[in-house]
Amino acid sequence: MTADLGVSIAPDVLLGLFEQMAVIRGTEKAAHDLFLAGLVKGTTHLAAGHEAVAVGASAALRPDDYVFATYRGHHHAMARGATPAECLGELMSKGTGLNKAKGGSMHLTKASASMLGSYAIVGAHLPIAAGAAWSARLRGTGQVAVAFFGDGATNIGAFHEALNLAAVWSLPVLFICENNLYMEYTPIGSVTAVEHPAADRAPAYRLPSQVIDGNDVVVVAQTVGLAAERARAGEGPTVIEAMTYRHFGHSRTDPATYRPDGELDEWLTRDPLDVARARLAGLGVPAEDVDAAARRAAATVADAVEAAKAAPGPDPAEAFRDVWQDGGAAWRT
Amino acid sequence: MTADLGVSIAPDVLLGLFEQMAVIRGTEKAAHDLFLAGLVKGTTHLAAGHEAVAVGASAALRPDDYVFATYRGHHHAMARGATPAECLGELMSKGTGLNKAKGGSMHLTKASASMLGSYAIVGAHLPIAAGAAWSARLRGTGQVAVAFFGDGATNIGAFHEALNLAAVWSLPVLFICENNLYMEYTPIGSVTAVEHPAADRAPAYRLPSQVIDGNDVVVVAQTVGLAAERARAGEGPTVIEAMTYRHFGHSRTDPATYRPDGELDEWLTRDPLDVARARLAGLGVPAEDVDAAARRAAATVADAVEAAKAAPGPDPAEAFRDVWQDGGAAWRT
Amino acid sequence: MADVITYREAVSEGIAREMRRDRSVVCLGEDIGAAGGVFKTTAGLFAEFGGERVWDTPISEQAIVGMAMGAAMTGIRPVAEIMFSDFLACCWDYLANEIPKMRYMTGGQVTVPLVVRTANGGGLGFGAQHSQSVENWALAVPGLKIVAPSNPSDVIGLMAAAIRSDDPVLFFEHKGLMASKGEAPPAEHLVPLGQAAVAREGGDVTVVALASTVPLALAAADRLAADGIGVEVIDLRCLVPLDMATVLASLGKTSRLLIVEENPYQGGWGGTVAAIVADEGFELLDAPVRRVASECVPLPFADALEDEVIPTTAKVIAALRTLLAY
Amino acid sequence: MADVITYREAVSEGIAREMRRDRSVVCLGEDIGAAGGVFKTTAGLFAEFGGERVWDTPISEQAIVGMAMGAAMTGIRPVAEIMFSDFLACCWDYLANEIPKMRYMTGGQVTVPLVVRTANGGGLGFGAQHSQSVENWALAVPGLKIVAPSNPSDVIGLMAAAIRSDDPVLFFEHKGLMASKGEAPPAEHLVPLGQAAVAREGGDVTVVALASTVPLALAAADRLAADGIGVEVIDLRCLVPLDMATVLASLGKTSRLLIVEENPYQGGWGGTVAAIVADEGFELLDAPVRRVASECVPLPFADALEDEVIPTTAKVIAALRTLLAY
Ligand SMILES: Cc1ncc(C[n+]2csc(CCOP(=O)(O)OP(=O)(O)O)c2C)c(N)n1
Ligand SMILES: Cc1ncc(C[n+]2csc(CCOP(=O)(O)OP(=O)(O)O)c2C)c(N)n1
Ligand SMILES: [Mg+2]
Ligand SMILES: [Mg+2]
Repeated sequence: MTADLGVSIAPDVLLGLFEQMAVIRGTEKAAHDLFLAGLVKGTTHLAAGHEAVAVGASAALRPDDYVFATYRGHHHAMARGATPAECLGELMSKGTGLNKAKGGSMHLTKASASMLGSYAIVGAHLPIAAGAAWSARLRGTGQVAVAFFGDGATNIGAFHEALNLAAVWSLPVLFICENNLYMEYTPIGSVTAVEHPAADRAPAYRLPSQVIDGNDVVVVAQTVGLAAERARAGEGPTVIEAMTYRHFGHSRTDPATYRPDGELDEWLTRDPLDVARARLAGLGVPAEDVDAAARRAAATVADAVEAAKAAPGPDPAEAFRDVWQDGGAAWRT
Repeated sequence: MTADLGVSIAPDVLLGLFEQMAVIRGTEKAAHDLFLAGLVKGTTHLAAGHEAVAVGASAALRPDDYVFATYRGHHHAMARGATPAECLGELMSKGTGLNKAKGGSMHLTKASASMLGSYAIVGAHLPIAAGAAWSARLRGTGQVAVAFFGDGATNIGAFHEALNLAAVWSLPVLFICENNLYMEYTPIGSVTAVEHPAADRAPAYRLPSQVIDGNDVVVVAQTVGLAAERARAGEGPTVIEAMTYRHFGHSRTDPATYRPDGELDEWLTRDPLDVARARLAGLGVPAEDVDAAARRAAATVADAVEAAKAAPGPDPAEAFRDVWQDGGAAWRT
Repeated sequence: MADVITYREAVSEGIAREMRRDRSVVCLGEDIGAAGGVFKTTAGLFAEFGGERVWDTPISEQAIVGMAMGAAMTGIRPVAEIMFSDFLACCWDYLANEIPKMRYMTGGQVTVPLVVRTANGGGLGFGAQHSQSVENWALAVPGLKIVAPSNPSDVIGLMAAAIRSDDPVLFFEHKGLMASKGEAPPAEHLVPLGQAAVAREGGDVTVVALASTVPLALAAADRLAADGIGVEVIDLRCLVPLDMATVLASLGKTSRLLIVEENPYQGGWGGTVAAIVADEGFELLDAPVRRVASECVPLPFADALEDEVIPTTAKVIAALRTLLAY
Repeated sequence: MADVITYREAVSEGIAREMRRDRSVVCLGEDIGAAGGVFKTTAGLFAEFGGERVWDTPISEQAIVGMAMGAAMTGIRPVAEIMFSDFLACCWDYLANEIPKMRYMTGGQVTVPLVVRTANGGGLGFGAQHSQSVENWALAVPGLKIVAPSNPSDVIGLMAAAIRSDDPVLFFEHKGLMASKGEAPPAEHLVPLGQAAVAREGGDVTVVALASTVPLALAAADRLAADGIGVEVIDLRCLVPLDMATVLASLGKTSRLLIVEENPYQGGWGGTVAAIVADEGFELLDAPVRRVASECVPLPFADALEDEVIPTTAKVIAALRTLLAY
């Protein structure tokens, strides 16, 4: 893994990133509790443990850069500006939900912040992200598109097609793998012959790649920043494989018994929040400032939970809106 | 490219391979002429120029090894034992056709010779071939499966999924790319960032690979023989990229004007039949023996053309046979 | 085995019975091994049959179904799982272009005896990409047999028929029915493909249903029975072969037809059934042919919205009352 | 431009007109550039608009349609070519799960204004994997507009409407019609999506047709006109939006309906049309609803066999005579 890349991040900026991560962590815990309380239906895939990837990457991007995430995408939505209340509202099937309660946990989208969706079919968004990058190039906007995806997505056909075409057309797109060692209940190592399922495939497309510590928000921000610069300069895509770990099971029904004893504990010693705390201490930020940020984050989440609980359910007529651009759903005369 | 691998081929065996290639070449030329005469309908993709890949590989396989080819598959069908008359019958929509005139040029299949089909959707047969290899392993038969495919197939998702799974399960399957530099009318180099679209991807699956002279039947036979041995020994798949060239356009409607001047001529100097002739001469086989083989081949083809012309059309009832295993096509009561 | 089992348990039981009978039956899919599958429909198989008969795959739907096809062509009877039926779209080439055409295109040289099983349908709040009823995609493709059982006994009986079939079968397991219970059928229970069941007899109106809509139809029939109305409920069980003889026979008795299907109205299987009835059953009809289907929108996430979109017992009852009042 | 153009030429002319109007219209696909496409339906575009507007792709159907989607979400109006419609199966996830659901799932945040064009249909001896009529796959998926023109003028007018549409459109170009000729429409010719055409008026029987079956229906109508029978031929032009108003209005006049479709009977669009008629048009009908569709088999290669399977003018005439004799 790459260590510090020598791009410095100011202490107050880092403190902000810490707070963002704390908000995400708190929201994920809240979602978990609301699930157990029966207030969140369907399924959710919590990103607790993955916060540094989303927050670090977002910090390195322009506000108009496009982000595409997976069904495990709460962290990306929030890192790009979706509020915890909007996200929890969506999960709780409220009319105030980010997607008007029509998408759910797996499809969080905040188009106004260039967060162009969470995709529930593994790997499908990689070509879509490449398309957004192609569009940016056609329009000459200097935007970059970023696709976040899991280690398991590296074995599906769309991955291959997207990386090849993005490479050949030298598109401004970053492929960022959140390698958390598992697909649903099966370790990635048992279904992939190379050690790094994303990074070790990059040479097949003549793409550069890096394996990084995905729990260190600074390392993520630095790496993504440099790759985005490359992309904007017309030098094409980069594959980044960020090593990380999910604290919960795959989805709400998964107790994650397939993990070897001690593995979670070991990763918890490298919790992205703790890594950031240590970095802040190293930069001389007083512990009380960090605690204050953590308290602000907790308050934000608590407010969001109350707001989402208090919000009304969706208007039933919403079921028949927005199939088409005219706002309706008519398919025949 | 690899040169001679030191596995020797006896002169009489090589003369047999030469004759097989000559039969294929003659049949392809006949198919071309019959097309121009309006006796072959639909479309055909001629393999003239690719003969050494099919014939060399087949020579190195067991009769019960499985072969899977593409829509450009006449050479593979014939190399595995389909007769020119059966093939031309199929192309000419005759009841005697290899597939009873229900498949056509793009689907030649001779299951009794373990030639399990020609597939018209690019890349689709790679997972199918891997499945046959998996089956061989499950049944403990020691069979190997071989998928032949074009350079253009290396950018489709099924390629990626097949190579990964075959590698992880260490299946007895060979992936043999016939790299003829072009897809339909577009050079492979313009849509692939690596030089060798098949071989340069093998490391992404931790698979061994070789780039070989696909116009030299001896090199092909030697390479495939060693890879098949490896596969049978449980050591898994090999990727072989055989460089070759098609003498005709992509399909019957293609005049191939996109080729740079002189390219075809240059490749014609390495015509697989001439390369084999030179090898035979080197082994001391008299030119008249080679000429005799060529004449036998020409006679075989001429007879096949006559037989196919004379054969009856398909029984109209055949349209309603063999959707299901009971021989029928009933889908409702 | 218990006298009563769930639909979910019936799936693994049905597969296990065939795996015991026939060593050539082999399973593959994502997380189906020690984990027992995301829906626990393969629970126990790995423990009983081991890793050479139950294979965990990467997330590679094309490889899963493509490999199943190659294995089926060469002496194995694969049972491939595609986790959610929506993901059939990721390997549609195999189901639309390769598997169903192989036997025909080769003039009968090659058969493809495989089963692709998948969790189908909505009602669980999984959103638009994990809730579809996609039997209709398959119905448009000649060469596939299509099975969609409504109860545990049929799951086992149809699974036996599907795995023994020399033709390719798509087997739709409905997510909304997984927890439902029913009688455990005896050993060797086999339900032939293409025979509809008359799930309830009645003389006033015929309801044709499939999988999840069978319990809806039965509940509606119960309600109308209180008003003295006899509703005959036909459980199609299969879309191909399609048992129109049973439907037309029932219509001969009732002269009124309601079709209840979970998929959207546009392009739904109810159209094929209605078209046959409007042709061959035209003289039997005393009233318009009606369909209760899902609305023609993607499935929304919120359950309140999902209820607006998919068939419910209330919608079936309302449609029946209108039809009977005609 | 010539007064008469072929259907094939109309495709590239239709695209070119929109590319001239709107710089955000960009084409991508296999061999569509300098080569002008396998069917020559993009001939001239590369020469006129250059490589930044007309892009040759690798053989990567998922990347083609997936990238078109991403571009459409961000300010481009892509026109993606999938060479043969059968290959839509290779990127079906995008057409079934992603593109049609995006706007709805995001609560209206994102639109996907793209066109996926493809060569559809049989009759040319291309065999089972290059000859299908696959509009029905799309019909089962709410959220896609479906266009299938029958003549050059409609190709241009509907192409304009499709490219200008803010909703995703699947545009089926029929291989069997490529060489057919028709009047070249004036500049700015636009045919709104969802309006069927009455291709021929008649008072005795209504024939509903689409794309390749329109000329079959017209030929049959000609033949029956000689016997004094008036056949009204409706060219649907689109499957979504589906213009049932025109169909039901015609039926009000004729009371008899024949549907002619090239796809297999099972799961075909004719079932949806027939079901609506058997419901809403029930009282208009004086005779059973009939369909002439392809047989439920894969398409065979030999032309003699293909003729057994797909609709022909003779089959349409025979069906009309039976229906009129009812
Ligand atoms: C095409 C497809 N196949 C299967 C699934 C079911 N599925 C959802 S998440 C998942 C595991 C994905 O693992 P990974 O990519 O590593 O992401 P992670 O969940 O670890 O973040 C699977 C198999 C799916 N959604 N899409
Ligand atoms: C999935 C798919 N996309 C496109 C096509 C159309 N097509 C047929 S052959 C061909 C070119 C294939 O090139 P290559 O793999 O190099 O094989 P070659 O024809 O050179 O032998 C294309 C694009 C197809 N048959 N299948
Ligand atoms: Mg993972
Ligand atoms: Mg090639």
